[in-house]
Amino acid sequence: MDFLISFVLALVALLILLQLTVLLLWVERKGSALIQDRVGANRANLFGGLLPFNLGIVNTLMADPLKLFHKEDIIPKDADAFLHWLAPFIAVLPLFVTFAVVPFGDVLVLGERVINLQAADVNVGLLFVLGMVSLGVYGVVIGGWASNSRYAFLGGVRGSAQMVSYEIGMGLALVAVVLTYGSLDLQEIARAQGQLMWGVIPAWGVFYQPLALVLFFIAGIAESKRPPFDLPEAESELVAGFYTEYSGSKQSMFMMSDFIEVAIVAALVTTLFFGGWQVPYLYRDGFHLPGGFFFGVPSLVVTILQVGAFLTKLFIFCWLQILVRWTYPRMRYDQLMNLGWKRLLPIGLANVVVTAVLVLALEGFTVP
Amino acid sequence: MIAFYFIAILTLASALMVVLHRNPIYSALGLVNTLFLIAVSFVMLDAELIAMLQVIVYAGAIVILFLFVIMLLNVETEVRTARVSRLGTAGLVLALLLALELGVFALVREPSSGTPELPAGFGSTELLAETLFSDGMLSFELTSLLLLVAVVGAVVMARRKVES
Amino acid sequence: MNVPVENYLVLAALIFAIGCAGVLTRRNVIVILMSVELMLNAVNLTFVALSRQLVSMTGQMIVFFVMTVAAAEVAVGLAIFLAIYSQRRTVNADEISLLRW
Amino acid sequence: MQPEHAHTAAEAVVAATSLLRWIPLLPLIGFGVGVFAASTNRRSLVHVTGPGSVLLAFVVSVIAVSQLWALPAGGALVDNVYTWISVGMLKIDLTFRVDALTSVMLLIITGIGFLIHLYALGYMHDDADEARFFSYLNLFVASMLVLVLADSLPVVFIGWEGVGVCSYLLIGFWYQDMANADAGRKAMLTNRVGDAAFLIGMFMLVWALHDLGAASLRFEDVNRMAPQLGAAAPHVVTAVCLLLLIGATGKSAQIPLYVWLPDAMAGPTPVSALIHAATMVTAGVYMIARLSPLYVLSPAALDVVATIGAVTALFAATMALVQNDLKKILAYSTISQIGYMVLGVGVGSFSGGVFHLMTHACFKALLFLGAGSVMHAMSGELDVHKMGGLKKQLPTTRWTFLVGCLAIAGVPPLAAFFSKDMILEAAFASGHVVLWLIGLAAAGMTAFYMFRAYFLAFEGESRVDHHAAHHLHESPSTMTIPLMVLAVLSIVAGWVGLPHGVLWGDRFGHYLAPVLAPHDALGHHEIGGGTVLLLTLVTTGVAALGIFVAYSFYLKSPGTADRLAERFRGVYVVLWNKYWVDEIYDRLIITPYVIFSKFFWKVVDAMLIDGVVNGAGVIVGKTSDVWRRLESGNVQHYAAAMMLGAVVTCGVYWWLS
Repeated sequence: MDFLISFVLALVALLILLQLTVLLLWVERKGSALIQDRVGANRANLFGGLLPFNLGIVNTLMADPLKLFHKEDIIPKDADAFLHWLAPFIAVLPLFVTFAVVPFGDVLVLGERVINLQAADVNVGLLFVLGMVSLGVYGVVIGGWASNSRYAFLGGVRGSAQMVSYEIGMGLALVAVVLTYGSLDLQEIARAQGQLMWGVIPAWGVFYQPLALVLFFIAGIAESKRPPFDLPEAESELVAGFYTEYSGSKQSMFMMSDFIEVAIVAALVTTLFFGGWQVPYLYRDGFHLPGGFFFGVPSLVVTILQVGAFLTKLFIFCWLQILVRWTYPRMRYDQLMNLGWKRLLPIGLANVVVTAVLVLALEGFTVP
Repeated sequence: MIAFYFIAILTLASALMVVLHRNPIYSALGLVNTLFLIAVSFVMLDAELIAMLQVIVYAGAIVILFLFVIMLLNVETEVRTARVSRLGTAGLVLALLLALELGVFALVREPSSGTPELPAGFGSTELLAETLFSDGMLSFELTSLLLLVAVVGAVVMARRKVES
Repeated sequence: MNVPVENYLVLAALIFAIGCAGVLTRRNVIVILMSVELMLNAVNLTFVALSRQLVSMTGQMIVFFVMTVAAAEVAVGLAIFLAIYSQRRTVNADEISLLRW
Repeated sequence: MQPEHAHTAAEAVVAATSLLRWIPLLPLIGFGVGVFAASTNRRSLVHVTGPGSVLLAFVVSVIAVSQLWALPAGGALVDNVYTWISVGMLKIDLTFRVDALTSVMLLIITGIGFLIHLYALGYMHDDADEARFFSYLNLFVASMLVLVLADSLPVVFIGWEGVGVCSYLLIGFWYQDMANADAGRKAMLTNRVGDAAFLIGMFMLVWALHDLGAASLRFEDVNRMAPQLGAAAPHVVTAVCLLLLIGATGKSAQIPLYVWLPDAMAGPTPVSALIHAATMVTAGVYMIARLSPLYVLSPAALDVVATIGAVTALFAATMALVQNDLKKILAYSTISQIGYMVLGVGVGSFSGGVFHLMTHACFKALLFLGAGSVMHAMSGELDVHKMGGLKKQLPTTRWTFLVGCLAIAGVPPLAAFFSKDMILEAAFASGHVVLWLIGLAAAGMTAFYMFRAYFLAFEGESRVDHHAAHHLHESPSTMTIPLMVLAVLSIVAGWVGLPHGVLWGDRFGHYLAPVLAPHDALGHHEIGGGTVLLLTLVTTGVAALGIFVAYSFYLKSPGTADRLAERFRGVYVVLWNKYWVDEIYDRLIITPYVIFSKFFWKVVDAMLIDGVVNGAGVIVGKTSDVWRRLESGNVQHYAAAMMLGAVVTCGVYWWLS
C-alpha cells in the first residue's frame, strides 16, 4: 500500500512536470506571438487541413512532439557515437528526478491515512535540487564535445562555464532562505510559510528574502540557459550551440530539458518564496482570517485548493520566465560573467551575512 | 547486500575507466560516475548530507572544471607506447601490493560485530553542523582561509600571460 | 541494509589502489590529478564507513574538510596546468621536469 | 596628628578621572603635528602647536592639581588608561597618577616648559629646522610627563627612555657638526649604563616582591610592601636601591656617570635649559624621592646616595671654577646643584631635595635662557673672556641674570637660600657633618663661579671684538618675557618652604609629607632654633664670601685670578682638564672595551662562527652534488617513492601486528 502511494505520488509529480513541459511549448509559441504582435501557430490541423477549424492548444500539444519524434536521427560522421547518444539523456534525467522533492500540496487525508503530497521526502531536499541541477551541465558539455563540431564545442564550453558560475549565485540565494526557515526540507519550508508575520502578512519568502528572490530568479534563468542568458545555444552566433548537431527526438529531449528547467525554477520560486501550496489564511480545518473570523472547509477541499494554488503559482512563474525570454536581448559573454561573479556573488554574500546577523540578533527573524 | 555489490562493481568499473581510458574526456566521465556512485554508497551509509555535498562539489564543480580544462587545452588522446615503461610496471606492482595490503588489513583484522544501531538524526545536517562548529571550528576557519588562498592562487596562475 | 563495514573498506582499498595505479602510470597530468581525486574519495569512503560503524560524526566532518581541500587543490592544480600549457604546449608529466637538479 | 604617616594609610582618598591622560597626550599631539610640519615644511604651524600644546598641558595640569587640592591631604587622582602587560601574577597598567609630589613636577614641567617653548620661538626663529626642533621638544615634554605621571616603575621607564631619546636627538640637533653628534652619542651611551642598572634593579624588585606574594611594580604597592621587604630581605633592598641609584646617576649626571652633561651643551640653549637643567636631569632625584619609603629601609644605600651627592656637588663646583664657556659653567653648576638635591634625599630630607629641585628648575632655566640671550646677542660667542660690559646693551638680560646668580648663590630671600639651607641643615641634623662641610664648600664655590661669570660677562670693560660689537642687541620680547617671569619665580619660589617656626613655616614639606618617607625614619635629632639660625648665618656668610672673592678677583683687580692660577699651576691644570675624567674613562673602560670587541669581531665571529657556518655550507653543498641526482623533476617518480614508502610502512605495520 505504501509502495502504491509512493508510486502514485511520483506519477502525479511526473505528470505535472510533463504536462507543464508540453504546455509551455505551446505557451511559448503563442506567448511570443502575443508579445511580437503576431498571430502565432494557427495552421495545425488534422488530415491535411480537412477539419474546418484548427485545433489550437490540443493540436500543438500533439503536433509538435509528434513532428519532432518522427524526424531522422542524424549522428555526424566524426562524432563520438556513444556520447552523442548519451548526452540528451544525461541532460533530461536528473531534471526529472529533481521534481520529486517539490511538495505540491500539504497532506491528503484519506480515512485514517495522512498522505504527504510530495513524491520523495528527502530531508536535504534543497541540496538534492542543487546537486541534480548541477548534473544537468553534463548533458550540455558532453553533447557539445561529442558532436565534434566547432559550434557545438563552443556552446558546450560556454555552457559549462556559465552553469558553474551561476550555481554559486543560486546556492548563495538559497543559503539565505535556509537560514531564514532553518530547514533544507522543501516541505518543511513550505509549511513554515503558512505562519503569519505580525498576524496579517503570510510568512512567505518574498517578504523575508526579497533580495534572495531576485538573485535566485536571475540565477535560475541563467541555469536553464534561456534568454537573455542563452549563450550556449545563441542562434545568431552558434547556430544552435551545443545541440547544433542534434535532430529529431534527441533534439526534442534537449528542448524538453529546457522547459523542465523552466518548470523547476518556477516550482522552486513558488515553494521557497511564495508559500508553495499555501493559500493565505487557509489551514487544514479551514480559513482563519485575521480578526478571528473562521470558515470551516472540508479536508479534501482544502487539499484541492492547495494543489490548485500551487499549480496556479507555478504557471504564473513559468509565464513570467517566458515573458523575460521574449523581452530581453541576449547578453555578451563578458557581461554574463561579470553579472555572475561581480554582481550576484557579492550581493548574495552580503545577503547571507546580513541574514545571518539578523537571525542572530533578532529572535523573531527566523520562521520557526 | 545485493545492492552493495551492484554499486561496488559499478564503482570499480568506473574507477578503472578513469585510469584505463585513453581519452581524458572519458576519464572525466568515469570519474564523475565513480564519484556519483560513491555518493550513493554514502546514502547507504546514512550520510545523506555528505552524499549531497559530494554530488554538488565533485560532480557539480570539480569534474566540470576538469572537463572545462580538458576541452580548453584540447588534449589529444594519449598515444599508447608499445613498450610499457619501467615506471608504469613499478606503479602497477606497487598499486597491486597496496591493494593487497589494505584489503587484507580490512579483512584479517578482527571482524566487526555487525552494524550498530544509529541514534535518531545521525548524519543529519544539524548533527554534522554541531560537530563542525564545535570540534572542527579551528579546522573550519583554516579551511576557509585555504579556500581563499586557493582562489587567489588560481587567479594568479591562470591570468599569467605568455611572454612571447 | 546490513552490509558489514569490511566490505566498504575493501571497496575503498581497491579504489585507492586503482587511483595509485593511475597516478603512477598515466602521462597526462590532468588524468593524474583525476586519479588523485579517486584516491581522496577512497579515503572519504573509508571515513564515512567507519563513521557509521563507530557512530561518530567526526568521520563525516573530516570528509567535509577533504572535499573542501580537494576543491581548492583542483582549482589551483588546473590553473597551474593552464599556465604550463600556455608556456610549454604540453600536459605530459614526463615532459614537465624543470624543477630538477 | 601625624600627617607624615598619611602615606601608609590605606584609606587615602583616590579619585578616578580620565583627565590625566590628556596631559601627556597634548604635547604628543603637538609632536605629531610637528613631524607633519617638519616633513611638509610648514614652519608656521609649529609656532602655534609647539608652545600651544604645552600651554594646554599646563592648563590641564593646573585643573588637575586644583582637583587634587580639593581632596583631603594624601589624596591622589588616578587615570587608568589600559592594561599594558598581564603575565601571571604581574599586571602592569598604563595608569597615570597625580599626588602631591607629581603635582609639583607637573607644574614645573609644563609651566617652565611652556616658558622655554616661548623663549625658543624667538631663539630658534632663524633656524631652518625649527619644526623638527619643536616636534622633538614636544615629544620630550610628553615623555617627561609620562615619567612623572606614571604610577609604576615600568611606565616610568617608558618616560625615562623617552626623555633619553629626546635628549639624544636634541643634543645632536645640529648633527651636521660631528662634535654635536658625538656629544649626543656620548649622552646616549652613558645613559645606557645607568638604564641597564635601572632595569636590573626593577627586575630584582619585582622578583623580590613576587617572593612575598605581591608581584607588582606600582609605587603604591612597592612602598606599602617596603617594610615587609626590608624585614624579609634587607640586602635585596640595598641592592635594589643601589641599582636604581646607578640609574639615577646616569640620568641626573652624578658621579660616576656625569660626563655626558657638559658635552650636552652642544644642543640649542633652550634644550639645555629645559632638559639639561630644569627637568630631565632631575628625574633621578624624583625617582629616589618617589621610592623614599624603600630607600629609608636601607641606611647604607642612603649613605651612598648622600656621599655621591655631596662629592658630586663639590667636584663639579671645582670644575666650574675655571671654565670659560658660559654654558659649560652652567652645566657644571647644574651637576653640582643636582648633587645638592641628591645629598638632600640622601640625608633623608626628601622634601628638601624636591624643594631644591623646584627652585633650581626656576633659576637654572633662567640662567640658561640668559646665557642663550647673551649667545644670541654675541652671534654664538660663549667665552666669558670675550664679553664684558654687556649690561649696557643687554639690560633685561643682565638684570634677570643677576637675579639668577643671586638666587643660585643662596642670597636671602631668594629661592636657593631656603632650599639649599634646608638641605645643609638636614645634612647637619642627620649627623653627616663631613657632608655638611663639603656642601658648605660647594656653596661658597657656587657663589664664586656664578659671580665670576656674571662679572666677566656683564660688568667691567668690554672685551667684545669689534666685529661682534656692532651686532650687540637686546633679545626680542618672546625671549625676554620668559626671562622676567623666571626671574620673578626665582625670587619667590623659595618662600613656600621657610624654616620651621618662621612665618608660615615649611608649607612645601607639609604638602609633600604624605607621599614621602618621614624624616624621623632615619633617627634625626631635632635641632634647636638657635642652631638653625647659626647654620643659616654660616651658609649665607660663605655665599657672601664667594661673591666678594669673585668681585675682588674679576672686577676690582682683574689679574688676580691669573696670578693665582700661575701660583697654583698644578691645581689649575687639574681643574682645567676636569680631573682628566674623560681621559681616564677612555683608558680604563673604552679602550679595553674596544679591544675586547675587536677580539670578538675578528677572532670569534669572523674566524670561528663564520668558519663553522661556511664550513657547514660547503659540506652540505658537496654532499648535495651527489644526492641531487635523485631529483629527476618528474612528479611521478616522487609519487612512486611516496607509494613505495606507504607500501613498506603498511607492510612493516602488518608484520609487527
